[in-house]
Amino acid sequence: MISVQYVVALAVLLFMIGAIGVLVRKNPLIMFMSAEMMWNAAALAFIAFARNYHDMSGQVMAFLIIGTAAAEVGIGLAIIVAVYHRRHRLDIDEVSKLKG
Amino acid sequence: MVGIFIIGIIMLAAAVAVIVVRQPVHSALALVGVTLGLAMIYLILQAEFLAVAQVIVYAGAIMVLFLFVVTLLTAGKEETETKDLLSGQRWASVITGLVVGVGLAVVIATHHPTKLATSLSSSFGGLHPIGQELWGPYFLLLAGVALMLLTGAIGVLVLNRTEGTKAPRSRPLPHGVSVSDGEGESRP
Amino acid sequence: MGYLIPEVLLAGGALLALLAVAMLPNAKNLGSWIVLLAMLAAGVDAASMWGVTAKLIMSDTMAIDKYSILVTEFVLLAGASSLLLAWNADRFGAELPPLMAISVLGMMTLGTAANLMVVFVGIELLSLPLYILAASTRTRAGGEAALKYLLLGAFSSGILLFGMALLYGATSSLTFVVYPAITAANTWLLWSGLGLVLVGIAFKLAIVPFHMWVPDVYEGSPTPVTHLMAFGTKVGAAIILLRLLAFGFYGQDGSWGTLIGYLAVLTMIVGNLLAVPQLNLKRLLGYSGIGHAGFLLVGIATHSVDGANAMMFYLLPYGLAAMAVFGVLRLIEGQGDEVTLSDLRGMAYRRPWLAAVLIVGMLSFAGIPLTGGFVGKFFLLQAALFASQPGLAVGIVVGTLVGLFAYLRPLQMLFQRTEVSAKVQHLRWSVAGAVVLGVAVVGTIGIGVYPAPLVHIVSQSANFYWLTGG
Amino acid sequence: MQGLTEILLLPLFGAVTIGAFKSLAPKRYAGIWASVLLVASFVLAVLADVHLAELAAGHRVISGTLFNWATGFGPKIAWNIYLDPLSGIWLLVITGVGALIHIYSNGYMHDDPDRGRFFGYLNFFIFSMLLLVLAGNLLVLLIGWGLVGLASYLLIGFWYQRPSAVQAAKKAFVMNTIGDVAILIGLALLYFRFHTVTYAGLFSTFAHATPNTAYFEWTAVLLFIGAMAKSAQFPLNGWLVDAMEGPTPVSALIHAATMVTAGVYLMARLYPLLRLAPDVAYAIAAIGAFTAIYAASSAFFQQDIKKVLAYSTLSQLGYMFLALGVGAYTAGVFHFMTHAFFKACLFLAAGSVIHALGGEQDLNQMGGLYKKMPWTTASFLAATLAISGIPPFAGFYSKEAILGQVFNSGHGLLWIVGVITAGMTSFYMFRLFLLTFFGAPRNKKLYDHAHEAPAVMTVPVVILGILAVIGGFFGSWLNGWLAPVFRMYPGASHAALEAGPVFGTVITVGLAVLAFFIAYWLYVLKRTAAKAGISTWPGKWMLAAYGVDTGWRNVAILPIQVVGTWFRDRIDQGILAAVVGVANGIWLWAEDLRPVQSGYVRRYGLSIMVGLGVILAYCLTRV
Repeated sequence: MISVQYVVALAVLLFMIGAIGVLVRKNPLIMFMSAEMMWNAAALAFIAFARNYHDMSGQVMAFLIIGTAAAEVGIGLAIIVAVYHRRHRLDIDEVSKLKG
Repeated sequence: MVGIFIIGIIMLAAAVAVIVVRQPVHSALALVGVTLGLAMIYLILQAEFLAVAQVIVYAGAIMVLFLFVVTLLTAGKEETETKDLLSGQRWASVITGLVVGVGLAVVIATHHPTKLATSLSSSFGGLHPIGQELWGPYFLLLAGVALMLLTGAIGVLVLNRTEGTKAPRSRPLPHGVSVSDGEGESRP
Repeated sequence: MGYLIPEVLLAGGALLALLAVAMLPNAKNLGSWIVLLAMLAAGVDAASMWGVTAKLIMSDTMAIDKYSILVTEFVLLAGASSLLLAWNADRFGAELPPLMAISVLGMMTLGTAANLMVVFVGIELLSLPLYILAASTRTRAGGEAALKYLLLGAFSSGILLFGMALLYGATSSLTFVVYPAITAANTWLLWSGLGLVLVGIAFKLAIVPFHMWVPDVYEGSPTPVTHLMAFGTKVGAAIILLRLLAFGFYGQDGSWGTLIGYLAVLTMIVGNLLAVPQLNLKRLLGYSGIGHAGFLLVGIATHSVDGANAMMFYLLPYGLAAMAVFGVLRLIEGQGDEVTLSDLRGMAYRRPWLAAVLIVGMLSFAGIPLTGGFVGKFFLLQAALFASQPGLAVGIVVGTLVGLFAYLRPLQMLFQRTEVSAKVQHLRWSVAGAVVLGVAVVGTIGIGVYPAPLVHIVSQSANFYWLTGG
Repeated sequence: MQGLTEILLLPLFGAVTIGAFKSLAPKRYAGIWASVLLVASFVLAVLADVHLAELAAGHRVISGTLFNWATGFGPKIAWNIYLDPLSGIWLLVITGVGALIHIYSNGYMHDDPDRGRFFGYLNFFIFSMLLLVLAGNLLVLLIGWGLVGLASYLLIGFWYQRPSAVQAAKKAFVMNTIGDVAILIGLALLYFRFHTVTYAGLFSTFAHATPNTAYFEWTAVLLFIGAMAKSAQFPLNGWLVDAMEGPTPVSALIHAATMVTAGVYLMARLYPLLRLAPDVAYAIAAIGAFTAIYAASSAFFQQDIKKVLAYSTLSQLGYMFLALGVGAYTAGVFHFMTHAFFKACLFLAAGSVIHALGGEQDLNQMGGLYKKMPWTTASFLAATLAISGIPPFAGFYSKEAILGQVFNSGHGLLWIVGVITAGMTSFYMFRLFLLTFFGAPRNKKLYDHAHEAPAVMTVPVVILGILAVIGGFFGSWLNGWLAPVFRMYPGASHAALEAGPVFGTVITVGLAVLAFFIAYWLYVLKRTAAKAGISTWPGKWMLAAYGVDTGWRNVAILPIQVVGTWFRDRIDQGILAAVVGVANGIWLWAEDLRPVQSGYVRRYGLSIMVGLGVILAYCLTRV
């Protein structure tokens, strides 16, 4: 029997790394990848709990996460490319004209 | 059990690599590693269908998209991150992230989930049961995801459509002169 | 399935509009007409269901009750008004109507959600089109707004998802309406999960300190899209927060009531305070939206039927005032995107009717009597005090007073006689804009003078706890 | 509801139609239409009061509900309409005096190109004021209260081309807003404690309440602050004098006869609350008395005909509050009524003078006008005698009723202040009267062009003059009329009119007459200029010229004058400065906070993360 705790702890660490990645990296692409890691961590936790409760809905949720992530990545990369075409720099801190 | 530990350690190393390596390409490759590791853990957790989906959708489609964009945007450039101008951002982020992570880890560690007496059916996580769920009670959610994917497709069209009168430019101009509407900021 | 006809109609409208736009690229407003008609049909159909008895459908993932029907009507109003504000404007792109329809569909889904999966899908359906729409004019500011919204949105969705996973782990179920029956045990897992979910929703609702994206994104996005964010997103996020807390966790208000109360007070004061020095009208409205989110939270924080009613009630006057102000903004901005306060100069004399609309909207935001905003704030205050939470009441009063400064400054500009700004001189009325403004003004003053009908409707619909018997 | 709805809605209808057809119909119709509507409203008001009188004494209340405002969650709140003898008096005065002033305005505003707007505002004001007095609960009252403030703001700034008018309108708005907020908080305190805002509901609760608790004191203080702002009681008095920037009929209607007495109405209406807060009641009396003497002293050296009248209004309002504070409710209402007559008459007559002199308001340019304007002079004289408290004119009775009761209730100090003020009133009013109408013309050119006002202006002035003469005889009738209102509540023994001691009357009247002679001697016999004494240290010239008066003046007037001026300059400015300061403080604070919104996505993300940490910590500690 696999203890769900270890898997969820793994998910927590992945989530944490992802969150830190969003905050420390300046490249929007890498920030976006880090956010994807957070989503993946959630999916992992869902699957772990689904395994624990013998309940399919957690797996369905993980599936929804994967599908949604695909759509989100499509849009997100399109936005990043569009912004890049205007600036030619992949530095999120330069995208800070709106403020105050 | 041991498998999860090993895969987990490798996966975490890959995850750390995603956020520390300098080159976006390397990050993307490390993320591929993370998703593959996840797929293996899914397999161990008897989520076979999701493991397959993870490989196909994440490691396949999504990561290829990422890699493509990364290479498109940073081709021929040494993408080095300049000094972080936001004072204390790194420290604060790492510390808050660690605090939250440790907090959640403590929560998990102290939680003792109820263990079900019944044994898991052998078909759990297979194609059949998840298909039953997705096309049964959760059909509308599946439709919602389909709509989102459609939205994504529209989004790519809308966002990177070239303006009618202006010729598309395949390559950035040296001084970053505006591409579409003359609002671009000139950067040396 | 019959209960989901409004959703189906709207989704069908979106697909049809998309097809029409692709097939007949030269037919002006065709997509807008299709989506508008679909919205009207959905609204009529939803209204015809008013007598429904509350029930769970789709294996307990969705709840159909008067609450969900009322939310459907609210978000359809938001969607239709946004659509009308974008009428005839080519620069937003032909894909705007279907994208708006999909976003509104997400908000409607949130209204019916009884399950965390539905919450997630609803929030993403709501957000994804908005990411695109924010950048749809392909301006520099639009791109920046979209990028900020996207990155922070993905970040907060990650938090939301992880919270949901923890809740799932703590309760073994994703159907949150049955939580009261399961969660006798107050475990850390449950509460940390709830905390993460709260953060995710608070981000969408623009609660301090998760609000920072709002002014930037509002400022950069095209005005009709900003309006949809201000009205629709707020409705969606607020009602799902209320449903989640008041259905799933109604027994444990001691734990979340105070927290929401603190957030409410903080949000009301910070939002209104930061609105004071703004010069860009849209940015000012962004901060104002933050402040109003704080007011909405008060209704949830009181954790009473009165409070739920008051929050539900508040959404409509807020949305109507937003319609008035964004409508005027849309007319003034013409082909540009930025409207500063000085662009309002002399409007009271040059465009008295338009100025009157703006005044009505702003006064309603500020909560001046005889406008809907006053009535809404009054009920919130009443709910706070009847629930013996004077701190919230003080927060409302302070927030309102600070807000006065913010809202009266633009009005002061209207009466500047010295010169009339070029934008005011050259603005052109549009029929669609006039419709929005007319509805907004009549609604705002109507609710302010005679709120009894809306009170009646709301008191029937935000009548929670129908599941507590089971 | 005996036509109450119609009374209320006719002026609103007028305002709406005038507003809608302003540019279509010829301009003179606006005034006629507004006046006709108001006269109709007045007739209906009389009928309603007659109906009220026919009811049994204990049941003189007509109440009804226009519509339910909100039922569903929380207590039921409705637009209640409520007419009892107290609001009946106000109803009559508002519509009656209002109608006269409307008619008068047809002449006064004859040449103004914007008079459509003027009459629209005026009708809107009447509607708001009627809403205020006909309200059956405090919420509707507050709405009317806010709307009269708005109307007042619009009318003070009516001539928006004048920067001073705009400034005055702003000042009035700010000070009134202070009051509105206070009243709102007071209302909230009442509502959230007793879950009702109707008079009937509140009073029945008050009947069983324990007096003198902090709750009632605070509520009464807050409501009184609202009343102070609206009725320009010290220290919130600054706006009223500046409000004279508005057209003169506006000053007569809003800033003398009706709106500024809204505070009196509120306090009289809420007398059961004052009974529960005796300390506040005493404070009201003291502030009223102080305002009376302070304003009277301020009026002494004014150069502007309207400003003298403005200060006198302040002073008379002070009397009314003095009466309410000592529990002489009927006397206070009585004085309100007579004051409405004579002060409206004074303002309208002053308006005729200003009109005749082509807009000149400076006393130094007037004089000798009685030959040219006999009707106006006669009316002004009647009203002056009335305000000075010379028997048998109206003001004598009402002022005697107040002072008598102040004396009877044992407030010796307040009584002395009141008596002295009566003498001062007589002095400055006769100074005004004599400077305007008697003596040699000071500006020959203006004098030559002066003429009696047209009949449309003179007739209302004369009617009001007659009322100022006979108004005092209504006292005993009023006593009986108001008895059911104020006897509803046990312990209101002093509510009815009472006679004071004879020596009090003798002193008061004696002082008034003496003041008249002084004024006559100064301004007619000695032909002192109006501006005498203002350029130098005030009183220097008096010291040299009239040794007898010097001591008295030095002891009594000068300190008050000095203090009064000081207060007028400092406190007034101080309040404005405080409001501006708070605004600026908020602004600066907000400006300081702006950099937090740095524009960097990663900062925003960090903010989310920190918030998450805090919420997580909170959630974990709550388990």
